[in-house]
Amino acid sequence: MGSHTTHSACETTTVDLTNVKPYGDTMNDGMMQLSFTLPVPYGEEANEAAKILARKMGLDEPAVVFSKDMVGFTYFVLYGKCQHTVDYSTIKVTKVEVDVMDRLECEKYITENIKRPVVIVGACSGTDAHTVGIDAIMNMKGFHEHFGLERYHGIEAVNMGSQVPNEVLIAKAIEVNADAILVSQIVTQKDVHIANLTNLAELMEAEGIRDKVILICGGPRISHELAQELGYDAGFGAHTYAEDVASFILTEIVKRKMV
Amino acid sequence: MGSHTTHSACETTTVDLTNVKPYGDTMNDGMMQLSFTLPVPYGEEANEAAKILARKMGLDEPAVVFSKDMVGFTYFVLYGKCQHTVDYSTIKVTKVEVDVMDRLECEKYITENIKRPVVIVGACSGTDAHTVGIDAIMNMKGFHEHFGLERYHGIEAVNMGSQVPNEVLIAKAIEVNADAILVSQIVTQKDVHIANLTNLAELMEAEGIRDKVILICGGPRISHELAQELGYDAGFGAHTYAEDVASFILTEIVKRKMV
Amino acid sequence: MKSKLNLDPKVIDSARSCAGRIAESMQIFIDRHTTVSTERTVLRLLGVDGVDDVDTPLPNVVVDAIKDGGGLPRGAAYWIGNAMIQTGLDPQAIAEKMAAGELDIMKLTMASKEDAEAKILPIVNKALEKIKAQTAKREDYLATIGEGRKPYLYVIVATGNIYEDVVQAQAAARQGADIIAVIRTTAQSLLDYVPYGPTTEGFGGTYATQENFRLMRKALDEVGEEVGRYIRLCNYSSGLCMPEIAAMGAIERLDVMLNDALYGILFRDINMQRTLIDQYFSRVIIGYCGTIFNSGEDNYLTTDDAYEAAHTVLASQFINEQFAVLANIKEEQMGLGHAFEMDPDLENGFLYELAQAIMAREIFPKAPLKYMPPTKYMTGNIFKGHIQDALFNMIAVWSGQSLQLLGMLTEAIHTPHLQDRMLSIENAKYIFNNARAIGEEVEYKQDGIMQKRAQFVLAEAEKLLHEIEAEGLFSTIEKGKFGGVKRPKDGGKGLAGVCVKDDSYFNPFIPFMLGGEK
Amino acid sequence: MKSKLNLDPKVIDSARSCAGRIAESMQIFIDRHTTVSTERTVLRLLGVDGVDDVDTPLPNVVVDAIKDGGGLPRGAAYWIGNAMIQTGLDPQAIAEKMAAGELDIMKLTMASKEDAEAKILPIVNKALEKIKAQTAKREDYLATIGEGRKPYLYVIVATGNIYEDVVQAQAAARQGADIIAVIRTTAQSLLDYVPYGPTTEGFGGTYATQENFRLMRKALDEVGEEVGRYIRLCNYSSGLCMPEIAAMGAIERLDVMLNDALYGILFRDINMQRTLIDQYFSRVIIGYCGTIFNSGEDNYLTTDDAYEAAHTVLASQFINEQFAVLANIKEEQMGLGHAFEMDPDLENGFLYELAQAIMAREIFPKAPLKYMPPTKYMTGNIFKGHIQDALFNMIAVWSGQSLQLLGMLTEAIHTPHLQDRMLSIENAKYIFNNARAIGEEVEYKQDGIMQKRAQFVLAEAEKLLHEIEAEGLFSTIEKGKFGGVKRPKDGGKGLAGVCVKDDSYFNPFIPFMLGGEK
Ligand code: B12
Ligand code: B12
Ligand SMILES: Cc1ncc(COP(=O)(O)O)c(C=O)c1O
Ligand SMILES: Cc1ncc(COP(=O)(O)O)c(C=O)c1O
Repeated sequence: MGSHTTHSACETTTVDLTNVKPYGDTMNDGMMQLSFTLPVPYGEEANEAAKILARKMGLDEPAVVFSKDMVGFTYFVLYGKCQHTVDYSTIKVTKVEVDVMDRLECEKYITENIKRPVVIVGACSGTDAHTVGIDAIMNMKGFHEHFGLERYHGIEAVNMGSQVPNEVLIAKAIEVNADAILVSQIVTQKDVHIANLTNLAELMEAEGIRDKVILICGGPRISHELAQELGYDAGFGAHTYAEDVASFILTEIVKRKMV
Repeated sequence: MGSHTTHSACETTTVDLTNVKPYGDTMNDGMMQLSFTLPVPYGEEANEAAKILARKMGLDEPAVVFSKDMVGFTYFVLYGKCQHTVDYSTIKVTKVEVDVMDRLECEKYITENIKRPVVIVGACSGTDAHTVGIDAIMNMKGFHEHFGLERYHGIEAVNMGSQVPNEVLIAKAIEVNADAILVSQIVTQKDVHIANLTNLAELMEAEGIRDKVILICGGPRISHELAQELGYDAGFGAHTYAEDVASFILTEIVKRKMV
Repeated sequence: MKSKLNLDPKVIDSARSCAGRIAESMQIFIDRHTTVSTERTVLRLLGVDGVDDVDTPLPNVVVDAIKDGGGLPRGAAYWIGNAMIQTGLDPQAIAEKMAAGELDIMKLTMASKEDAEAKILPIVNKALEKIKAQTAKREDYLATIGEGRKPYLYVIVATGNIYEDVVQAQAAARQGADIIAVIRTTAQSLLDYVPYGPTTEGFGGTYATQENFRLMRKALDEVGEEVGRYIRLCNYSSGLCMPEIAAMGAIERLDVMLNDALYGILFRDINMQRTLIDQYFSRVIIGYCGTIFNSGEDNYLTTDDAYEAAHTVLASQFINEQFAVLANIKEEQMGLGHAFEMDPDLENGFLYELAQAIMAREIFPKAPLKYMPPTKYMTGNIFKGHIQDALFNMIAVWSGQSLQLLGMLTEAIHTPHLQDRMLSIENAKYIFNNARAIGEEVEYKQDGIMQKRAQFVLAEAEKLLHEIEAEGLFSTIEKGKFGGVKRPKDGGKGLAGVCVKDDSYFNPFIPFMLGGEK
Repeated sequence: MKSKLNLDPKVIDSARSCAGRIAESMQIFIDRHTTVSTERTVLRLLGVDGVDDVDTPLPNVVVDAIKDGGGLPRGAAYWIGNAMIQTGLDPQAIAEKMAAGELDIMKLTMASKEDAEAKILPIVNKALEKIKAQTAKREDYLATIGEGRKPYLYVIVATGNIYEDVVQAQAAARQGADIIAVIRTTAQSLLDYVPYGPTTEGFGGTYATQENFRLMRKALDEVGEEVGRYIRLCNYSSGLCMPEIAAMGAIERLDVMLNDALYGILFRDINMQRTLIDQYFSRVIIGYCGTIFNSGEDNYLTTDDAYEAAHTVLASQFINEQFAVLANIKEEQMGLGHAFEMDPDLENGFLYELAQAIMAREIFPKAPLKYMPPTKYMTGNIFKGHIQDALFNMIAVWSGQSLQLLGMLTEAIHTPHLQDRMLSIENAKYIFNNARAIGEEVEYKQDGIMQKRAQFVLAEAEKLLHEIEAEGLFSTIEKGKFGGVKRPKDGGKGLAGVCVKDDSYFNPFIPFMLGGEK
């Protein structure tokens, strides 16, 4: 700056939603943080390898801000400026399309539109023993002050618990004439959940009950998109409450004329 | 597995240094952690945008494991499997090529090969006020139990401190007939250090003393490569000690016949 | 030493003796029964190993045959002893012949119980020598290369591939880990046999096999010598093969074993009779070979609330202690479990947790308490997670925990990556060192939040124990008092493997291992 | 209240009165001098603002002319008062005419000091009214929308562009920040003028200009109403324009000001005479308008060792307190600085730091202490950094700090990104809430590590203060006792702007602002 020059007042740039880049402290600076390990010995060459990798990923000015010797491996924290952009304006996400009703609204909806008890069978199937999620949806107590399905007048909720073989789950659904099956999958290592969910859907086809039951899966790594790919009617992820599931089931029942 | 089948004993894959990928818990799984902010509103679409971006960067199976509403912005933690590879075996890094001598060896080297006092002028130049780094190199006390240049018999170390204008630094170097100039640059925001280091090198050219002085820069974001690009004889980054710099200067003096 | 939390020793004593009576009454039931797994364990200790041509482990082949032949109430030891007398073969050869369909030990002439017992005695002694040699080797290591400072840094490996696990375990040891636990593959606990050989394909964990134990033990001994610190190995003596794995662990020198019938009942839906009987023999082995066992109370807090259900953890610790006493386990081997699972949004949650951790330390002064990290409230926010783990580490060093299962910032995402483990070790080391003496330095306000919290939890635990004593342990579990999970006495997996002993039943190892008659 | 650290009140009193004498003797020097910046401040308060056609601020134009005309010893107020009498113009019009080269106020007929003083009195009053209105507005906000709970969450924005800063500041407030500090661009402290207008191009910070203050104040009032919490604004009354910025801050309702002559001397190589004189007027303004000042002792620990040099921080706090007392600043406005800069590898470093933080709290019970985060030992390892910040937050809530400058996990890398700030706020909120009452709950072992540490630091500080009293403050600084940095009395930047007042010098604001004669 000259002796006493001040600066021109140009406002901040506004976001262009067709070309979105990461934001560090200035629009479109592209700033990103990465951390990872490479199976190479610690040293300058390792840092260089990390930077080359970052450049291949489209990061400008990659900076290894930390690296640590892990004996034969090197760990890196790296910052760089992402040059890719995303057109946010055209993104469409497949979501469960339903107007969520609260518990009382659900109950009213059953009385007015279904007029019979709705039966829902749920389990954590396969080898999965994580019941907290399915309990949160099904049991009286619910989760975060949202009561579970058991509490809903007009809903009969049968929670079979953990590690339920798919065959047993289906048998129970047939036995109680279930409107919907809820299956929870928490463990996703080596895609066990995919194998198990696919198996369940296939067994239901084989039993000839796939069309008669609303089939729903859930868990922290489940998305509606994935569920649909696997042939499920809906999938619910983290932060789901009983009313989300109930609303979907009840409106489906009416839509499909299962009343 | 069949009723009692156990598994075949195939050992872990070993690393292929021509095709290195990040390592999470299995060779070549490509696993990487990213965090960044996009200037888009929080929601499913934002998560999708983050995943699209990750795919463009070459990450397979991107998973948004956390996202947070920052009002108009969304923050993400994302994991994905990097598909790029690096040929580690061919990486060459430009490093300061010198056999580092410890203080006593340096002193001996001066007595034996230079036979006169070596004069080194240093400063944190431009607007930079971070003296801890240059003090660590130059002052008596040094750093992490490595004495600074002031302590070396045979070296005259002149530390001019912080915020020294380049002109003043050069004038001092001329005045004391310096063998080497050490300039420290810590602040790198908006590349101020590049501008300042370039300016110093140009001023030295203009003064006609560039060839007569070993010109060295240093700081946590300085690499030897960058230094060379800017016309410096060497650049030193984090974890530098006085002996690294001294060894380089002394061998250069002999190499260039400045004795 | 005076209680810093002003805990009433009378309440502690009352709780402890009540737990003692609960355990004793259960022991009466246990002593009357045996299980397929218990008998397979006897076989394993007698040296029976390997698989048949459809990969069924030989201990299963033999015990299944005994069971099918109606001989289980008499115990495998009798049948093997008898077969040795009648065939002149050793136990392994007998098992192999049985697997090949060349021998039916149920059809042989039957010697007396005393003769059978005498016949196998030398083999029993050999087995005990082998185990003692391993225990001596551990002690030798500890005396020569030494060990890490407490709280021990305890991390898991869980790649599913034992060879990959070895790489990660050694890396972790180099980074500072003191204990490596090889997590088991999903659902191994429900298998009523122990797989054989080295394995490379588990889900979320690696099969517990004797060969895997051996491979890992060797790798840890190597790296332990390299880093100058004995590295402990941990696995799970838990599930339907509880005592078998204890035996394998004794033979391969495992140092720490997760071992808790209640865990299997509540979280794996294993039948309570089966697993309580199995637990007894497993603990006798554990006690004998100097392994530390870890109980699973921490798990209650994943299904129940850490603030509300704190007293159930303490009550269970008392019971686990008394079960261990009956199995002749020293207090120094009692890795009673608890966990840092308070809701991070709870105001003063840190103080409640701290009070509880110090309380556990004061009540079980010599026990190598196992402290589990935050898991339930961990999210994909790895940065927040890393500081939840930091507070956990702070409480650990403060309250003098012994086995610190390190929290991973990626707990809610995946089993640990190499770098996750490194960061968690760094976290613990930093905080342990930086706040080393804090526990000695501070005192707690008379009748403050912390003192009151600890006193309250203790009082509630004592109350619960008296309820259990009145009600019986089986029925308490049926009512869902632990972890909020209800399990029926005759439900769950593995009940078919339980049977009542007959009069001439004998287990040749238990008396020796207890160091006297039993 | 009894000292939990068993600090001796006699030692505290002795240190405090010694610091009082040091400050008083310096005040004698200060009262005899004025500076160009002090005089420009008078002009600014009289309403002179704007720039000439080469962007020189009008206060500089006027003061330069007075200085060139040899009139500085009499003070700008006289010359403006006189010019008003002689020209009938108001101060701004006078300045504009001077800038246009149409008026030379040094060449006018000279009225008496009394007449000049009387002439400007109405303008002085108007200025004071304006400031009082802002102070009232702050109080009104606090009474209506309220404020965050202490420790206040204090974060910085530093994009270089005021408009971008506004975006980030509002985002931070929504995430929970209570105080926003706009970091200044590199080296603004060395400018002997204050830039004008809104600015968009700073390095590592944004220019402090009155327009930037106004823009940010407005943005924070808006977001404060949105989130229902008054959001405080902080900037730097520091460097060569110390009092000018204090005046700008008073006019634009800044709530917190970094203000410490010693910082400028040691870390910006500003001449010590110049900045001590400037500091006085700046503190008078700060005291008057209800702003909290932050002193810069924390910085010593970036160049000196936190363990070794802890007593220099305390000694400097005592001196800063006494300088503030002389400027009529209430204890409630004394944001004395200290910092969490212990080497993270130091065994029991957490205990030493905790002891020191509690010590500061006990010695300055009502002061809104400013606690600075780890910076020196932060590295590119953001995960480790985040837990260093967590321990810092733990000590803050424990010791009852007031202004918590949040540590950023990226401290060693860049000025904060949006997400860094969010994570650091999350960190602080989690720990403050989770350990809220810890300070009340715990007590410290008699003669333990902590008590001894605090007593030692206090004793050393008292000793140092007595040395300074004997030696004089100037010469102490020359010897490098603070931050290990030596500065000569006649060296550094800005000495040319200092002059001795003549007998008819007057500063019309100081007496009013002190609320009495001075
Ligand atoms: C608690 C817990 C356990 C408890 C489970 C107790 C129980 N009865 O549930 C115990 C201790 C027994 C346990 C054991 C194991 N666990 Co576990 N466990 C967890 C933990 C800490 C919390 C899970 C939880 O309760 N979340 C809270 C609930 C409310 O959230 P949620 O499940 O996401 O449910 C919500 C939604 O997803 C949705 N939802 C869920 N299901 C469904 C179904 C339907 C139909 C719908 C509509 C919605 C829905 O709604 C719920 C409410 O909003 C996680 C780590 C973590 N922090 O996430 C690891 C974790 C899930 N466990 C893990 C593993 C590997 C295991 C083991 C296999 C380890 C081992 N080898 O020993 C064992 C064995 C268990 C097995 N075979 O399944 C891994 C899984 C890794 C992966 N992605 O594959 C995790 C992530 C930990 C880790 N980092 O390693 N675990
Ligand atoms: C201490 C410190 C200060 C002190 C400096 C005191 C002093 N007299 O040095 C004070 C408080 C005054 C300060 C002020 C500011 N600071 Co400052 N400060 C730091 C801090 C915390 C530590 C730096 C340090 O001392 N490191 C220790 C030394 C030993 O390491 P080093 O410098 O890397 O030196 C080693 C090597 O790099 C090498 N080396 C260095 N120089 C040379 C030279 C040669 C020739 C050779 C051979 C080797 C060499 O050898 C050294 C020994 O191994 C860093 C954050 C951090 N943790 O890194 C921020 C940091 C450097 N500061 C920063 C900023 C922005 C500022 C300010 C501009 C903020 C502001 N707007 O007010 C001001 C103004 C200062 C200015 N204009 O320069 C930023 C820089 C961001 C960037 N990358 O541009 C940082 C990273 C903090 C941040 N995240 O914002 N700061
Ligand atoms: C006592 C006990 N056994 C076993 C396990 C592991 O479970 P599994 O091997 O059944 O998956 C745990 C888990 O924490 C445990 O606490
Ligand atoms: C008192 C004081 N003034 C000013 C600053 C900022 O420095 P500058 O504006 O000189 O860059 C600091 C930094 O911490 C400080 O403590």
